[in-house]
Amino acid sequence: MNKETKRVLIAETTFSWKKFFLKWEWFLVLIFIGINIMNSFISPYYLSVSGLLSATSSFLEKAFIVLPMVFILIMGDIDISVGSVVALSAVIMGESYNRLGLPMGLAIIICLLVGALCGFINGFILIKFKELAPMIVTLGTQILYRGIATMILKDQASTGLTSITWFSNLYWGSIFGIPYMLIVFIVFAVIFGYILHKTNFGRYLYAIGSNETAAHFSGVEVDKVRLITFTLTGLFSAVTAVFLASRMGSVRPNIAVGYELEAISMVVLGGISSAGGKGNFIGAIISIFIIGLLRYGLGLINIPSQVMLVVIGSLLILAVLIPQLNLGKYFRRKQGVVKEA
Amino acid sequence: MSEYILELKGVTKIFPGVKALDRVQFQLKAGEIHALIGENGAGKSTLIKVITGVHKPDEGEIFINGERVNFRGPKDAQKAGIAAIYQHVTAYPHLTVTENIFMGHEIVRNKVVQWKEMHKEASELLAKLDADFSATDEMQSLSVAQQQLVEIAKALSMKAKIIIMDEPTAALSKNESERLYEVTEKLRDDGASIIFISHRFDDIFRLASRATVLRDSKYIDQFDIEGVTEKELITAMVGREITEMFPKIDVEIGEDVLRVEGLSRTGFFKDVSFNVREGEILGLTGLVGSRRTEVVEAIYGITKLDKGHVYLNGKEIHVKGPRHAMELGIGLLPEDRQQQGLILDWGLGRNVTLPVMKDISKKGITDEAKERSLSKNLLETVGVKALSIFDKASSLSGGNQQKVVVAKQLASKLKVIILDEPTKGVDVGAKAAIYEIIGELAKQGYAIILISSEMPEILGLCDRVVVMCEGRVTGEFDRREVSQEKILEKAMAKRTIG
Amino acid sequence: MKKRIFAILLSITVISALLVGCGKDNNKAPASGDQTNNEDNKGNEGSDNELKGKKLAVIVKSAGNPYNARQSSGFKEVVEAVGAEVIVKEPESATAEDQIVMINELVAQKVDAIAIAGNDTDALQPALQEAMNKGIKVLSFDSAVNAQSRAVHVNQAGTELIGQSLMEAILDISGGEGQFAILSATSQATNQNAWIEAMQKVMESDDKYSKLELVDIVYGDDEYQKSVDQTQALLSNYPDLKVICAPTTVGIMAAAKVLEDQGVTASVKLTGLGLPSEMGDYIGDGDDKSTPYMYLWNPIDIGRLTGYTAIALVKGEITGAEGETFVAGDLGDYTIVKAEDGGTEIILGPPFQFNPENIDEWKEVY
Amino acid sequence: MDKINLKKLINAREVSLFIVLILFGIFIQLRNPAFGTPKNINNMLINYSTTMVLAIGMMSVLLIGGIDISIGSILAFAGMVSALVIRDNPDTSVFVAIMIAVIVGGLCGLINGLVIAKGGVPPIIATMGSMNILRGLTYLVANNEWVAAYQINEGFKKFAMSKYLSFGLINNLIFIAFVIALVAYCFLKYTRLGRKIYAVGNNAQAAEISGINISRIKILVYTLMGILAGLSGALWVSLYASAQGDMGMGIEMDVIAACVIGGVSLAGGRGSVVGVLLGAITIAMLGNGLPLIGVSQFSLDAIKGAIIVLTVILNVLLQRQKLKNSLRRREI
Repeated sequence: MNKETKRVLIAETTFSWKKFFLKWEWFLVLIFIGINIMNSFISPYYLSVSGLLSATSSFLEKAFIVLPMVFILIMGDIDISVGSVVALSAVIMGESYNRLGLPMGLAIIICLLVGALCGFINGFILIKFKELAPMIVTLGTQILYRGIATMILKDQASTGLTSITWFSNLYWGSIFGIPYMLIVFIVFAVIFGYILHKTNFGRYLYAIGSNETAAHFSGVEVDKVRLITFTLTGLFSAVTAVFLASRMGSVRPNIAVGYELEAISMVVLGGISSAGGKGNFIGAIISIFIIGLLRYGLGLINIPSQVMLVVIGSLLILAVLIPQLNLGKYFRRKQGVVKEA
Repeated sequence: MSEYILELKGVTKIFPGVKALDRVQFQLKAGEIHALIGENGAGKSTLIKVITGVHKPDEGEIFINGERVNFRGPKDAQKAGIAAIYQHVTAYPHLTVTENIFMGHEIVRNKVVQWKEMHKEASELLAKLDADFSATDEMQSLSVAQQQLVEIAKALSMKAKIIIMDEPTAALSKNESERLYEVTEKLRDDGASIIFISHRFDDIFRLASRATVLRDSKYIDQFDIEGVTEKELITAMVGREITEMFPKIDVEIGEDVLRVEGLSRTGFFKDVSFNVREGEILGLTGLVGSRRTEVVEAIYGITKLDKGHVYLNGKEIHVKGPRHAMELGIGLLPEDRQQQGLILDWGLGRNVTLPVMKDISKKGITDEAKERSLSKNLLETVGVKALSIFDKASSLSGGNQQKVVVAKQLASKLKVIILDEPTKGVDVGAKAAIYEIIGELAKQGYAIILISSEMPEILGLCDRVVVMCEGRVTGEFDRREVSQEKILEKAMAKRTIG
Repeated sequence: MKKRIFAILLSITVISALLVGCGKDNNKAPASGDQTNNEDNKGNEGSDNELKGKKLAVIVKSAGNPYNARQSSGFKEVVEAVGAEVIVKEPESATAEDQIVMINELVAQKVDAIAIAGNDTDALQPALQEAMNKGIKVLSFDSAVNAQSRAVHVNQAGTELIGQSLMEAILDISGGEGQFAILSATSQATNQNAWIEAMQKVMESDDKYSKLELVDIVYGDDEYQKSVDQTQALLSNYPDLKVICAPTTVGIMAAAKVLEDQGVTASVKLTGLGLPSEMGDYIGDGDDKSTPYMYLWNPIDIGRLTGYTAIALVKGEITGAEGETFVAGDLGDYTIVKAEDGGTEIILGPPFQFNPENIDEWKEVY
Repeated sequence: MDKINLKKLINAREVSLFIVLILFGIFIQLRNPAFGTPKNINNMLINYSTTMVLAIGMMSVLLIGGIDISIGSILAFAGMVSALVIRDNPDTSVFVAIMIAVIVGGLCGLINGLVIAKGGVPPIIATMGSMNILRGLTYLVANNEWVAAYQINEGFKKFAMSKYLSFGLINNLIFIAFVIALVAYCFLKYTRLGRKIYAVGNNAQAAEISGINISRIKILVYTLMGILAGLSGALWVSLYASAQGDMGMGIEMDVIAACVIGGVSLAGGRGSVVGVLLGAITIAMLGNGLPLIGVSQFSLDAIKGAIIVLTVILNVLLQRQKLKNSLRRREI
């Protein structure tokens, strides 16, 4: 309005190779390549398409939890109940089929609904009782959900799911050698990545994670976003439950113990700050493969699982520690939403 | 032995992008009460933090009793006998009053904290201050004024040689202030030297013997209070005549846009009614703790109203939340722009478009080209000094940040804009620009509610002024009849009684 | 700057933790190798190298459990003696998920046989069938996987035999009448449930058990603390209890400790299945000892028999069908019999009784 | 003054929790008289003494707004190291054995603290990492073996069953748990360092301004947690007269639950030793009491989870009511 102070702002994104290559994700890509090279040296069996595909399948089912967990952490929250949600929804699916005699298709729908409901309850408690930290609410429901699963099945397992060929094929089946599950995962990963980086919803997630108060004042419906995200997390825990059940052909209450920590590890390694607001979706996807293939490679040379624990634990700490070294000059965790000028 | 118990020479402090102190000097004589004055953002708070060892100066020297000191942290400053009463930051909400008073300097005998003695001394201190609460109360259950008293008691309990009081009377009633004056004088008589920061000339003339004025992060002048006039001080603070800053544009005032009746929220405010019309700037003022912010936050849907009606264009509305408020046409520039107004880590552009994501997207998918052009437009309209719309909000100065927050409001289609302390911590140049924007908005027909504690702003900009005190409306004045004295009288109306 | 140095130091610490982890393993591997070599040399008369180049894998229930470690060492001893390579896999925790991942890894390594102590009867079926489709011989031991997922199961002792022995022990210790209770492992453990079922069948089958009353079955989840809680609850709930039977190594240990600590060993006695090394302290005849005697089999022998069976399968001497016979080294001749779950199994032999006379000798062994 | 204090006492969370516990106890007692016997109470307290010790450490971690989920692994690692030393040197004295565990635990905690305070790694991530590392190391250092009862010397085994620390009054483990509770109470209340922990948790910014070295406090707190976890490891080995690689797995959840039930805020700054003790006793009563009244083993976790969720929600409602009351008071 004042002609003298009127300035012109740059609004065009300029592409800079330097900045492009200085992202945390490239660091992850380097690790990823490094691990593949290492693996193919240490084990002659590593570079086999069928072996790699089946290994990929075996860690991908957990990866379905990683997708919404990225949202949760970007929002600055945490959900440690996902493993129990997997168990509960799987148990209810198995029992719907075995005890209630429902068709498997219906049982799967029930399973997904139960998962979504579990997540919804988490979210609902959080938005109704804002004083509570997500950690404590999901700690409570973690014990509760698995407890309910145990009440339902007691010392039994719900078996016989292998007899349904199409259900078994969800995990084991493939088309042109590519497992169905991998295809499903890629589809969902693309959708989740698109939502996070290209839609309003994704922008809201970053806003809440960066500054919840400011987001609220700016008209972001924080409660709604939180509720949706937690419900999504429950839903995708149930998706994991379906694939897990398909893989094992039977379910029992003690499956998927500790999945929450694995999922969170993958997200954090992917450069997504557990303080919220920062990180990139592709980072989490790369880190799923880093952890999965690292485990597979070390498994092929039969490293004892005790050592594996040490390796994975160290990796987790280093992933967060390294950026603190001010190597930042070289590998910067990209600000999730602030486009580089 | 130096004449000064505390002396600062050529102190400079630079924060990323901002020079907070620019070769500032300061001298405190032993046994004096020295007023440190200047507008918000003049550098007073930074100066205090340098003195108390929280910030390390980038340049310059500090002397205590003529000896050069180098504080490595707040502990060093405390050891040197310096204590500070900050405005808000130092309360421990879940702890009791006694615990708050003695945090960090507990009474310890044989390494054992002496609770009985501490309770006793705390109670005595509170009695001295005429406090109406007990030493065992939990801090978060106290009102702002009561918490301030605790902070004062805390400084008193430290028995420091140099005591810094950062606007200690801002939230106190006349009686409480008078009580504080007496205590402060007693402290001085006991041998302490006091740096007293205040906006109230009452305080300065009643207490101080000398005053140092800061402006725009620079040292301006030092006065002996005896013989100086209020006007001289103001000129030193502002650097020019006040009137020239408020080019009040005459605007045709139209129909009622927003009208509130009998708004109440238990424990915060009661029976608040006012209205604002098209093209009108309504001033909402009062002392700290008068609950102005709480009222507008309730109107905006941040908190829930217990009672009352809100009418927009004559129709009653029930605001469900900020999004709903904005859809209806009510916008709020929050008081704390860094915590509530902006996402500092984000670029300017994204900050501006956050409230209107729905308008720049199709089926929830963001149209980034549209986003960029919209934000560029708005940011240029308010004249933000930055290079590109991708600059981080944290890299801007206070004034420019505020302009970004204003631009955010302009993005939505609003009828009413509420500005809560828009010039807090903003340098003088940017202030003028913001005033200009406010005037322009009124001209465009927005109904504007301006919350401000700065009298000149209220007097210079507003068509009408509503004064609040302790959660109630105590007065309403037209532009023609309003004066600083009238406002102050109403702002302290209940307190003088109570 | 300071912060950065610290961060670097920390990284070094973490990396060294990583290296220590790997280093430990390197130290360990030759150590256990030595052990088996020594044993090799002892019984190495007819060492043939006809399985040279073959790879036989064993997956135990979980890491960090000496019982499991004994089994794998027995397996290793036998299989290495014939020149084949042995891969030992120990899951982090006793879950089917971890075992499935390991099966995948073994399939990728093109092993010739997988011997597995299943953490779940049914859940491993798809993974194991996949392995069998690739031509890998699959057998289970210790804890069976279902009949469709294996060629044969190596059973430590016949389920009925265990049930019989335990019931006899209870009858003997209680003096023929009174209350007894069972403290089991996880409520989902397949062996334990099978044994308990067998015990109940035995009880019904003979009148001499009619004066015994099974008052409760509780589960300690193979966790020490839970087992202790459950034992104490038993003592409080059933003041007339005479015998506790714990067919699980963790449970019996916890129960023994509780009985002796509570000073009730004169009236409540314990028996069941336990490791002699863990139970060495508690076995004795006096009123101050909780356990007059208990049973177990030799886990090293299970491992060895599993090894011989795996070798026979790989060599093609057996297919796992009922009625086939083979020689299991110095363990003697074995015949494959029909198992209760419809599959086939090889039974190691009757459970071994550990009593005050022999316990001191055995507690040093396993 | 006194009148106000009495009112406060009744309002206090600890008192309401105490009342609920008593009612719960009476309920169990009516269903099964065996519950209230001194012997059963004694057993219960002995078995959960480690949970109490850990909960007190966890409280100080939660007070500064942190969290430590590696305690189960520290417990196992320290306990295992100490048990291995005993196995290899049968004449190790009880004191030395405990000190070894305490030192090992303290070192683990110190590393946690350094990674968190100096490395800037969020507590949940850092301790998740060390949880894995230490569990792996526990298996490795023990070479997959357990340390069996006969390999542990009499003195150490008797320690958990004797009463000599309190000269025959109460069991050693209970005694240690209560002494630690008392020491923690005094430390937090009567020392400057203890006060600083509250300061950091309440308002880190203010604490910094008043000259408290925040990262030093963080390191201290995590080290203390490590020390207590190490001590618990030794107590565990003594109590169960054996050491397994998987001991203490998952105990962190019980411990955090005890703290939360006891009124500790995960956001930091609020919590008391008395509350945490009551929280730990709640967990103990659930573990010990529910089997006594015939609640199926399979329902235990569901009940426990429901109780945690309900308690935290109830706590929020109480807080809100309190705030409302004080606002109403302000109105007049």
